[in-house]
Amino acid sequence: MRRIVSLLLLIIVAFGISLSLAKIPFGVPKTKVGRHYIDEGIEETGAANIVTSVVVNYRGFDTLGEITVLFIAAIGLGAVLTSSGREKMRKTEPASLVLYTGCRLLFPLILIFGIYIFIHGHLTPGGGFQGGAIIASGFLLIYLGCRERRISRIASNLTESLGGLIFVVIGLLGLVFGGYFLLNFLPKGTANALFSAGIIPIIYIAIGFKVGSELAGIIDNLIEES
Amino acid sequence: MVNPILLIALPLGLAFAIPLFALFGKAAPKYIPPVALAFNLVISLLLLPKVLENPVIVSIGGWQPPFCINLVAGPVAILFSIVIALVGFLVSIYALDYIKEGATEKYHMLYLLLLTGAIGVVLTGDIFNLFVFFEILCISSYALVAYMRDKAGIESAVKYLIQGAVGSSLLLIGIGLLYGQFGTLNMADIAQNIKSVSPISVFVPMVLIITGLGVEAAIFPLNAWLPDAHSSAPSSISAILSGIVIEVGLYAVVRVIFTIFGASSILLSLALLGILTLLVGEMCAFSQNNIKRMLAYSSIGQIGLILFALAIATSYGVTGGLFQLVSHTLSKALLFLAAGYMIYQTGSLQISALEGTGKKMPLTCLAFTIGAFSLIGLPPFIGFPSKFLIVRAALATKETIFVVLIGLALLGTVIEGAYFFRVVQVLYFKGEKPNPGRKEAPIAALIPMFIFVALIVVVGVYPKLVTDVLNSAASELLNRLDYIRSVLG
Amino acid sequence: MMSFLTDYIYYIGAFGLILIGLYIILVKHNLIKVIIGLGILDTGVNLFLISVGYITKGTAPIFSRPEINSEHMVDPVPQALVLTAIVIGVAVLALALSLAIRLYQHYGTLNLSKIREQKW
Amino acid sequence: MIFVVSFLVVLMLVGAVAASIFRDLISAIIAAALVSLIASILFYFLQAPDVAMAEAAIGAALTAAIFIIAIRRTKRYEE
Amino acid sequence: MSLETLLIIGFGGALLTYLVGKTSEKVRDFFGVAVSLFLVACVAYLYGKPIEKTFYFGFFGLGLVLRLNMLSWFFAIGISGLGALCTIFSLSYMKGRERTDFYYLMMLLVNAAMLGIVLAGDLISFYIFWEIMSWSTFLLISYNRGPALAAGMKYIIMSIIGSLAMLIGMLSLYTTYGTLNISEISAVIASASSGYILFILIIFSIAFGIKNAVMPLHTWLPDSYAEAPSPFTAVLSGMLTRMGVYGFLLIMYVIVGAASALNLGSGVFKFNYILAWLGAITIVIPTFIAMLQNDAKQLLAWHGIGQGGYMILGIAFGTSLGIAGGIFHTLNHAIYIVLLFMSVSAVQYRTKGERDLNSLGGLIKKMPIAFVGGLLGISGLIGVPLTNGFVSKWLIYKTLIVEGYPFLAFAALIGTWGTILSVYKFLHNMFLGQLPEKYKDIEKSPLSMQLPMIVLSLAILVFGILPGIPLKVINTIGTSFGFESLNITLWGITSDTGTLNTINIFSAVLVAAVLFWLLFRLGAKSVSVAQDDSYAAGAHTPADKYHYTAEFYNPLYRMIKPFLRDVIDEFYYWIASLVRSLAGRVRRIYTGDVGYYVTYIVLFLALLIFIQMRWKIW
Repeated sequence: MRRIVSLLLLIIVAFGISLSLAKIPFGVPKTKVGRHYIDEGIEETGAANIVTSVVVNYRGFDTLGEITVLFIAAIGLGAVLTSSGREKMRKTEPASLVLYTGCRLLFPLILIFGIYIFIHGHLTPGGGFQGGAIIASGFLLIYLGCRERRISRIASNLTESLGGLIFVVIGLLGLVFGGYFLLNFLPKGTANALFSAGIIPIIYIAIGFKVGSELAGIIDNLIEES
Repeated sequence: MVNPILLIALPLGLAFAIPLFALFGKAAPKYIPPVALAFNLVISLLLLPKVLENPVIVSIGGWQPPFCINLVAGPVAILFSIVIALVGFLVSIYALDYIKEGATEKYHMLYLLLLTGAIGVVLTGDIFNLFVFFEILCISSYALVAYMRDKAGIESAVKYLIQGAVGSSLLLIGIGLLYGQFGTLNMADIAQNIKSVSPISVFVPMVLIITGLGVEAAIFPLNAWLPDAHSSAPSSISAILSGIVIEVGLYAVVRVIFTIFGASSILLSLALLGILTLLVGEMCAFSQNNIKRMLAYSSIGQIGLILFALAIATSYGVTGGLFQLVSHTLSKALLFLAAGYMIYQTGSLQISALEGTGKKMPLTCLAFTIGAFSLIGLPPFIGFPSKFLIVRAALATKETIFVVLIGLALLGTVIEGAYFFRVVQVLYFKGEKPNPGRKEAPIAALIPMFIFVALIVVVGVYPKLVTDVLNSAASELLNRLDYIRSVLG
Repeated sequence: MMSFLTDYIYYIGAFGLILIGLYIILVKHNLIKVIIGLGILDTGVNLFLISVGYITKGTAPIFSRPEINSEHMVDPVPQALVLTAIVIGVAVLALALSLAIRLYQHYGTLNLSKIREQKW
Repeated sequence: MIFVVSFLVVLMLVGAVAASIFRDLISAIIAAALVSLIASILFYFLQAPDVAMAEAAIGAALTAAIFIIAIRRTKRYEE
Repeated sequence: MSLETLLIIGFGGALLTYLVGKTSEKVRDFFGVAVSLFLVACVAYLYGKPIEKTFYFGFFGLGLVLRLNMLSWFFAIGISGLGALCTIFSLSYMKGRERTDFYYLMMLLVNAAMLGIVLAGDLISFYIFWEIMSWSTFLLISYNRGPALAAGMKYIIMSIIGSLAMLIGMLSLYTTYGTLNISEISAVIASASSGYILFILIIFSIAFGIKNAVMPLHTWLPDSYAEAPSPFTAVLSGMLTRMGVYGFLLIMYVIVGAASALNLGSGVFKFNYILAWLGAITIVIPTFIAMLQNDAKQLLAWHGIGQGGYMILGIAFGTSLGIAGGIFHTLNHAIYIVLLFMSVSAVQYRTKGERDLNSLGGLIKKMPIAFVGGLLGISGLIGVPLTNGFVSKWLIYKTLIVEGYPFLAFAALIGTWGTILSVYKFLHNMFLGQLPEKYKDIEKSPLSMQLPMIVLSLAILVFGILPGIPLKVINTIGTSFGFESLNITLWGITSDTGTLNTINIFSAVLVAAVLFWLLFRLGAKSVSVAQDDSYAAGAHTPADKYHYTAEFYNPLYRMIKPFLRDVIDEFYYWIASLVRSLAGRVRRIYTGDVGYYVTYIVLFLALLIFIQMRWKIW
């Protein structure tokens, strides 16, 4: 019964959406702001990766909100899972030697790879989120391999809040210097150079650390708590 | 020159900084939200006179709209941010003493971020940015509903999260469809070109967006999360959920319908929806024994009334709707705060358990009674002028359908009166003479309650204090062309 | 046929995912299943957004070499939006899973049709 | 090319359906991870390398991981 | 001495009394009485000074107007006077009860609000004071715990319905004429279509009819009267209920105006004619229901409804005699019903709250003042010559006969018979007959109770013998409505259709009294038998088994009881239960299963899309 009703409803919804989709042909350029970003992006922001310039500068405010969302999720998860008997470590049988050494070897490489990803966010594909996610997956590996290791809560909390603070403070500095929040007030430099694009790499590095520590903290909470 | 961006940036920065403050002392974090919100209140009040002349447009990153995200600090936005900052400030003072167990620093962070999200929603002029701030609002409220980690809280949070996530996905689909058709995300820019496209292909994204936002706004079929979440969250959070979150959701719905789509022809169905919501809410509240659930259902009823008033879409109607919104925010927040300590003292959520509370905690009960009277719409409290404006607007349309609908709405008011007066009787007169053991709420809770009471009475006696702000807000909501012009120049 | 595929295959994929996700949320009782449905729904929405921004024979909006011509670059805005949406999605998922763990501790089941203490 | 894409899309939808019908939640999650993996390949075809990376790293890897952790805390089989 | 200071004294005095009560009870009692007496003095001082004053601050730009004319002065003096007497009466009655500060606060608040109602010069402030009166009355009715709660709920629900009806009428006037100032509206409303005027009259009549307990809307009254604390019941019955009469006068003769109010509709379906019939029904049925009551306060309450019918009957007939009768009867009724409630509550006070007529009796020796009060009160209620009730009833009968409505006159007459029967039972079962054993050593009511009763008894006699004093005021009110003036003498009314002269009656009664006195002197002494030297079949019957005031009028009950069920009340209860069950069903929507909730969301979406497909709403 319930299946039939829901199928019926979904069909109606799909039909309506398809009517609206008819106005959105696939593959033809329809955007107007995107065009502007593509044409002016290099000059205006100095970032070779237009997506990065959009994410961090043109729509940097969204990104601020987005890291806030991730922050909220991390806190909320902590608040939900923090049990009264805090810091109780479950007995875990150690992993096999192969896994152990593999993780020990891989972890630094993964860390470096992640950092590379978000440092070059404004030049190549990738950036803070991808790099942060990669770092977090490195921590995940650690949890799988060396089960007694834990990241220190204080350190991860400080990284999170510092990353967020750097973002907000840079934005406010833009407000101070140029009268606009998140204004790109640093010299743009030449495109495709590592030290270019003004505040973009700084923000992306902050985001990278923040996202990495948040995702790692989430995994840590989920593994350790309850 | 104070910049509206500070309304968002500073609370956000302070919220990020709370773990740092926590290093200095365990008690430090709980003083951050009052500070931040008091600051917001001051900034909003400073902005108010300038905004009343013409809205302040803030473009972020130094590019011109529509090529950047821009904030539109119009009368509506500033009105809302004043209300949010005020209520948030008072409730955070209440929470200083009310929130004891659990990870309190996490509570204060989430609380501040929730209010920041609310302010962002009302300030932003970019529809995807609206989505982002909406997510901030929703996710922090999911977490806060589950804060107590008890059975009811977790269950309600799960249900709330599922419905909210579905709603925001629908909202995102709608935004995608809009972007595909107009190639821009700026509300004013979309509103400019909205008439250039055939109705049905714009109607579908509109419906998707209304549904997505309507889940937060607690419009009738979408509001099943509300009673659970409101009744099982900590009372300070119930006050915020019922006083701010659903109002902000309703603001988003109205903004989308009025400004972006200029959909004047669906207003009648919107009014019907509002009355339906009202009647369902009051009916459900009428047959409740759990006091917080009763208050939650009555919030549904009030939201229905506000929606109806806004859907009248005359300047009277929108003014009345906004006034009702403000009065509901104040009264319902007061009611939840008062109920919080009654429950805390009696240790039960049942109304019947409140017998003789009037002797035990007279001040709290006085506050509760005044809130209830104001919500029913009795003079000389703030509920009366708002109800007055709404009835006047409905009668002024001179259309039979609206007169009939307002009759139904007043019927709902009678039901509302029935259950609120029942609670008042239980508080003061039910049962045998109780033992006169005074267990009054702590001072940190009484101060905000009585500030609310003072506001309710003063504005109720002299509504001119707020009417001109409300009038300009209503005119901003009503003529979208001015909005478009002021944003795009 | 060919043209139909080239025109609509991505939309079909995207809305197929969206509808399947909604269907899972609608009919499944198990909370974990419902959360999986949410994830699939998110993926579908993201795919839809990206495919809105696509341009036929387009190139990625990255000036890996300055002399690259920007005529056929795909729209960068949806990609930015989707980056945001992905992160938001994973945040919601993580929170939902933590709630699921607590819920299981309280009720000993994840069957949503059995977890009905908050009602009426 | 287009046939590769169509094949991938079909595979993705099949994965989604499989995720809905598997009783064993672990395999359902594997199916869901497959879905987002294919989605990230499609992102790559759609000239969105950033998104492809993000989807692969976050959507496929991390999400599946936290799902599996959560299932270890709760029940493996859907009743 | 301006009007806003009067109101400020009223409201501020109430609050101050509450605050003072926190420190010492003695001071509070003194202060409360002082405030109420001071209000009487102020109102009396304002006699014959017409004032109209608009406040500087408005309510949404509607100026709040206070105005004083003869009508409002007449009601204001009644309100303040009776309020003061009832406050004095409360002093000893309320001693030692719980939450007395609250009681006095609400008592004075109700008085101040009623003053505000009659002084209001525009409908918005009228409405505001009306609502304040309603909720403070609700709080006072619920004051006695237990059954009082149900009574309070009944009262407040009907009162909310009434005031919402008034709100709609008021705002439709506002949207039509752009003002709520009574004098401005009355200036322009004559041009409106008769249909609109009828709508206005009906929708306001709902509000005022509920307040004045006109027959189909009366059901809140008996319980509230019976359950409220007795001194407040006096206020409730004396003045608060009669705000309805004031409202009827206001809407019919001040706002709409006699000219257009009196010929709406045609033939038997004229508005005021129907209103008169409602009044007649309201006279007859409640009076006979009153006869069945064994609870003293319930009995008086039903009479309160019935007497209200007389007033409506008088007002509905737009002749100068009728108007005068109606208004005068309002005053008289206020006086004697307050007196009656006072004597009942005096008895209640001494007998520890005994209200059951079957277990009282023979208190005449113990509480003479209360007995005199009761006697004068019921003679006023019946309309015995030389009491005030007689004059007003005479005016009303005369109106009916002159206008040629014998049926209505007959109804009124039946009402009087029922009144005689029931109030005789009332007086006899309380004061005459034999004293139950347990009340042997009961002492008489304290001074603070005797004083108001004495004042009111005197008032009854004075207004009965010299009706010209109030009638002069009432006559000016009637002329202000635009009716021709009556020619009032101090002793009564002289008119071509018949003359009322209390002097003749007075002398006749005096002669009769002397003759009866002589007769009794010459006649044989009556022997008084102690209750307990009575024998049944040689066995001594204990006192409690032998109390013949019980089961008064038993055969009559069996005859008319089936006809006198309060059908309307049962109907209202049926509606209430219907709403309750409906609510119980509606909340089943929220089944705790979240799957349903998501289904609702998608359903909403699909429904909107479908509607658009089908009907193209946009």
